[in-house]
Amino acid sequence: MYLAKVYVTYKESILDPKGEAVHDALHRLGYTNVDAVELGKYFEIKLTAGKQPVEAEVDEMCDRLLANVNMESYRYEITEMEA
Amino acid sequence: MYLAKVYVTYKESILDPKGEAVHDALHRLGYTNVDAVELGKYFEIKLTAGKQPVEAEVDEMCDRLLANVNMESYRYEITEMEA
Amino acid sequence: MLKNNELTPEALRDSQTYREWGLTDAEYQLITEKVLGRLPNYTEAGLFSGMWSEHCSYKNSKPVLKKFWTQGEQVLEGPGEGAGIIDIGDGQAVVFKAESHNHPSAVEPYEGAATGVGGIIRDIFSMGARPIALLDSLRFGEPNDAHTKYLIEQVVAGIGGYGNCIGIPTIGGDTVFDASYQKNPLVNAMCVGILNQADIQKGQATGIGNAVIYVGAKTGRDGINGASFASAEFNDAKESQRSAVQVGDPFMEKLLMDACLEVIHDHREVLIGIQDMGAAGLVSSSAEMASKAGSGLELNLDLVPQRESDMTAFELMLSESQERMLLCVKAGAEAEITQVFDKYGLDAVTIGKVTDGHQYQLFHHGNLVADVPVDALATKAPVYQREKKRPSRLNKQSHHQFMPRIVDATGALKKLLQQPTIASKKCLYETYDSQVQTNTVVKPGSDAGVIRIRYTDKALAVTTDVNGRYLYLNPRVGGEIAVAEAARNIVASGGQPLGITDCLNYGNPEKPEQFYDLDESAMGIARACQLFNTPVISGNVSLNNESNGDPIYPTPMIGMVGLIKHQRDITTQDFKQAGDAVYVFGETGADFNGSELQKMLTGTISGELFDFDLVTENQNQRLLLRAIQKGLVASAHDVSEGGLITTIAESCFGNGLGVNLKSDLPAAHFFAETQSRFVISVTAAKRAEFENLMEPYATYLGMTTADDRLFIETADQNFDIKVSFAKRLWEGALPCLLK
Amino acid sequence: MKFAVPVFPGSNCDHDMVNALRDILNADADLVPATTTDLAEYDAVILPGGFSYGDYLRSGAIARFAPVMTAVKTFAVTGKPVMGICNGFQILTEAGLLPGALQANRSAQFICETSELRVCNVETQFTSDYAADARLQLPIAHGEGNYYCDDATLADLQANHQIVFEYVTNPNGSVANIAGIVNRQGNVLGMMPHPERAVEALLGSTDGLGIFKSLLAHHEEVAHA
Ligand SMILES: Nc1ncnc2c1ncn2[C@@H]1O[C@H](COP(=O)(O)OP(=O)(O)O)[C@@H](O)[C@H]1O
Ligand SMILES: [Mg+2]
Repeated sequence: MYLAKVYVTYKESILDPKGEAVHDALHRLGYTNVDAVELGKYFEIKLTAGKQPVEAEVDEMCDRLLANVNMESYRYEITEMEA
Repeated sequence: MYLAKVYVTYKESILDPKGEAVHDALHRLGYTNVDAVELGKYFEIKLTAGKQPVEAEVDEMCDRLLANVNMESYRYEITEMEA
Repeated sequence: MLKNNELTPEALRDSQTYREWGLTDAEYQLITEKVLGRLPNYTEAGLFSGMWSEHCSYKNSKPVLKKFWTQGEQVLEGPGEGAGIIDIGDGQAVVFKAESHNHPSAVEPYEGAATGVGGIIRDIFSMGARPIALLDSLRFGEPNDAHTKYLIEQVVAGIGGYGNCIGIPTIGGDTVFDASYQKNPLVNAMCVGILNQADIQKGQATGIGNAVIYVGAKTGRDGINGASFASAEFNDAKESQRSAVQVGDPFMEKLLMDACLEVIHDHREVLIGIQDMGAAGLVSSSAEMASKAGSGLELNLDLVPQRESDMTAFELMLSESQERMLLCVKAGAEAEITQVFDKYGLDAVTIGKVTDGHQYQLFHHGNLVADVPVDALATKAPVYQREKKRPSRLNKQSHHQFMPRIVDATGALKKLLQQPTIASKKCLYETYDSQVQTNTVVKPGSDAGVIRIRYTDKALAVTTDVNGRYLYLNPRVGGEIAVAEAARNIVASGGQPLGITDCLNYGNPEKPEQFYDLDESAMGIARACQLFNTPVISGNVSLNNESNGDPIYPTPMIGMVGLIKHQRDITTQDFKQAGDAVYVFGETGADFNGSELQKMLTGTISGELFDFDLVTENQNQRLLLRAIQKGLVASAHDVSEGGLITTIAESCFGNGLGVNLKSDLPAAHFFAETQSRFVISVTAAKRAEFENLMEPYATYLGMTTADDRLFIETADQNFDIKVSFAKRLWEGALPCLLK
Repeated sequence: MKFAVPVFPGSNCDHDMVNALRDILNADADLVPATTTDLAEYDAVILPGGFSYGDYLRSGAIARFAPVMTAVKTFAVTGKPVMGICNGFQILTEAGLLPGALQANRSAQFICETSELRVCNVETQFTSDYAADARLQLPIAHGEGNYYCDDATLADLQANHQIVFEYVTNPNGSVANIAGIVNRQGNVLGMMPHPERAVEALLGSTDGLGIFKSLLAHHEEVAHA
């Protein structure tokens, strides 16, 4: 069994309204030392070995479904777990 | 300047409809080797030192705003960045 | 066989752990000695704790609810089922109910509000009705601290998140801010549905051998024993209470709704009963279905779809996982029904059957884990007649009318328009999809929301109202006013009031002064309902809304539905064109106690509540409805919080029209909150006929104009302000406060 | 003319669309399940609004893989009209039938209001019924309607007159005030506002009718050509 941790965030040039909203809320709570907030998605995917090497498979999932590469980028880490 | 990476996920017994939806979609796409998917939030927060040590401050932000500890758990990593 | 670390019956008795679940010693004894004649085991005691909670049994409020008027020839189904039903002619009926989700929303505002909406929707479609509208009635503390702002933002997002996704328009509600709700926000949701009378369903399980089918989401450990949680008082020290958080899944509920309605419409011959799983989940739905039908029931818990492993019988029965329903289906027709759910990708599993006798029996891992009389769970909870004592706050009350000194009328108006309770709520309700289903004629922002009934000439008007300040000053009169105000909104929209639902939000009923508030206001509501012929057909009780001993204002939310006979009668509050005559209908007095102005000027409310005459109210409403139905009225807006001046200003805002008015009242009286009044505009062509009909109750004030100016000459000074500027203040206040 | 309105699990404007087509425009319209694989019998396809698959990942991201979308792609290649409203627009961009993406509104909140639109291109089969530069009052109701594309794509859209509707007052942060675009061939339209909610005066506006009338007229023309 593998555990893939996938992080999806907006690309540099793209405005992140939800991150902005959190940034503003933190300021309202008095954390004025917070400079910037980005809010992305975090997936934890448990999977067994499939047809392809697990890296290739996770990469394909990201490309096809988990991220919209028009506006998001992704990265992932894969670790092997006890079954 | 610091960079805090915060990961917020649902606690064990809490329903995760988003993760379920992604899990089902991955299966429909043929990734039947995917066992479980959890979909959480991922924050990247840039901040300067505040009144308290930065760990304590990020911890407090998580408790107060970024996560609802009644149903979510969080963890974070903090690194120092070039200003 | 006991699993995990469940206590033995004896250990349960000795440790008194049942107290943590909300059962009192006396109730435990009653179960042991009278109901079972033996010690209940862990699971059984859990079943009783859920079913005997206030939320399920109404043990504290039943004597109060009895006072309500529930008759009326239009009533097809009164309180007792999932929701009440009222005849609207042509073989159709309207179904509605309201539900509170106050405690869950205080703990997790987004999901608490969202699951409140989800729950009330299930109540409606379980009756066989298609949900066509949602409303939400909200109470928060003053929006000046970060936590309150967070609550507002999240609650509103949760309501929108659920309603928008499932595709039911949110077309009304009310939002009030007051320090009394600071620690106990109120989140009440109402749902309205429509059905053909032939499709009316009941939540019952009859016919020995018939199948009990579980459908929808899997059961998890979320919200275990939430019913007793919702019935408990908040206390900062008891963090452990705060575990009952559920996450809603509106996508799942949409599928569930569509599938259930398909079963109801197309498989009528084999469907015996259907009920949603709300408070106290599986036990409540199944025990009520059996008890209502006079049947026994047997469930095999191993068959219950489960999200987590190793769940105990206690957990399975008391989980409040959302988006689940229970069906009773003719034996042999199970496959026919499960096929429908299959098509929607939903779990549908036969988990038990109707049995001979009256026992409620649960099997788990091959063992009989509970065996109790079904009525004992569903109907035999003890009922408490609580002690009632007139609160000292009322005894100490001043008999004087508050007399404001207004030196700058326009300045006072500017300030008033920015009070959070008066200010426009647009920034909140514009996050709700109010138009999906394409039936919405009047969106939020006028007196009542209006939806047409497709393929007929009829429409429904819906509203929620209550002013807790009035109830605080006089619970009985305040209760009357709550119903009157709701009716006023319906009538101003062109509708004939049909009936009400309610959420009774109060403090701890075991405190005699708070029980007084509950009981007195119920009497006020009952009297008003009878007079207006608007029976109470459903509702919900939320007690213990207090933190560290401080209760909220008594707040019985009234949700009212009215029938608009012809779509041409649909009326909104906006002035329509320049040159129309403006009238105030109803007498204006110096009624300032409990008013928004008193609060604005003194920071608080006090004094005896002004006189209120239900008969006058009723007469005025009937007369206005006649005028509307005769086609004489261009716009109508009821006068409520903020008085006449607020009503006039709001009527100007919709179409950006001005007014040029003159009155012999002093300027201060324009802020008075005398009841039973409306601001009406009438086209030049209809003036004579209108005045004929309304004389002597309507007073001509002047004309609407095309100028950007609200001008009123009063007995002492003038109101004079640009409409566009006033509107900016009124619309900008909340967004600014919430920043 | 026969319309297909694909229904994804979670679609919620599907009935509204069919009601508008049947009751107001007297057109033939079928709801077709997301499992449909063949749309050949239809003259136009309209992907309705809603929250397909809950929109739990990204709007339209999961719907894009439903079997009916393969049929929609085949259908689009034939040059027949395909239209996506709201969630339908999101699905079309996710499926690559239209460029760009729809992102969370700038306010980070859902917004439901009447928006004023300008018709920027009346030369399409969706807009020929409107006068050049016409102003329309159309309802919007979305949380993720903020149109995004990169500069090169925008330049392309402009050069090819693919921007069909723009907001007069930008409600959501869309690039270049974009409310609706067509593909390069001009037979696939995506728009965030809801024309099916603006076909009856009783409900506030009839400005959406023009889109359906344009399609019906175009169909007549092609049939008689
Ligand atoms: N305040 C009230 N006024 C009128 N009817 C009420 C009130 N509270 C509860 N009821 C009625 O009692 C019945 C049981 O209520 P409840 O347990 O809340 O329903 P459900 O099981 O659907 O959640 C319903 O028919 C409801 O309408
Ligand atoms: Mg009103």
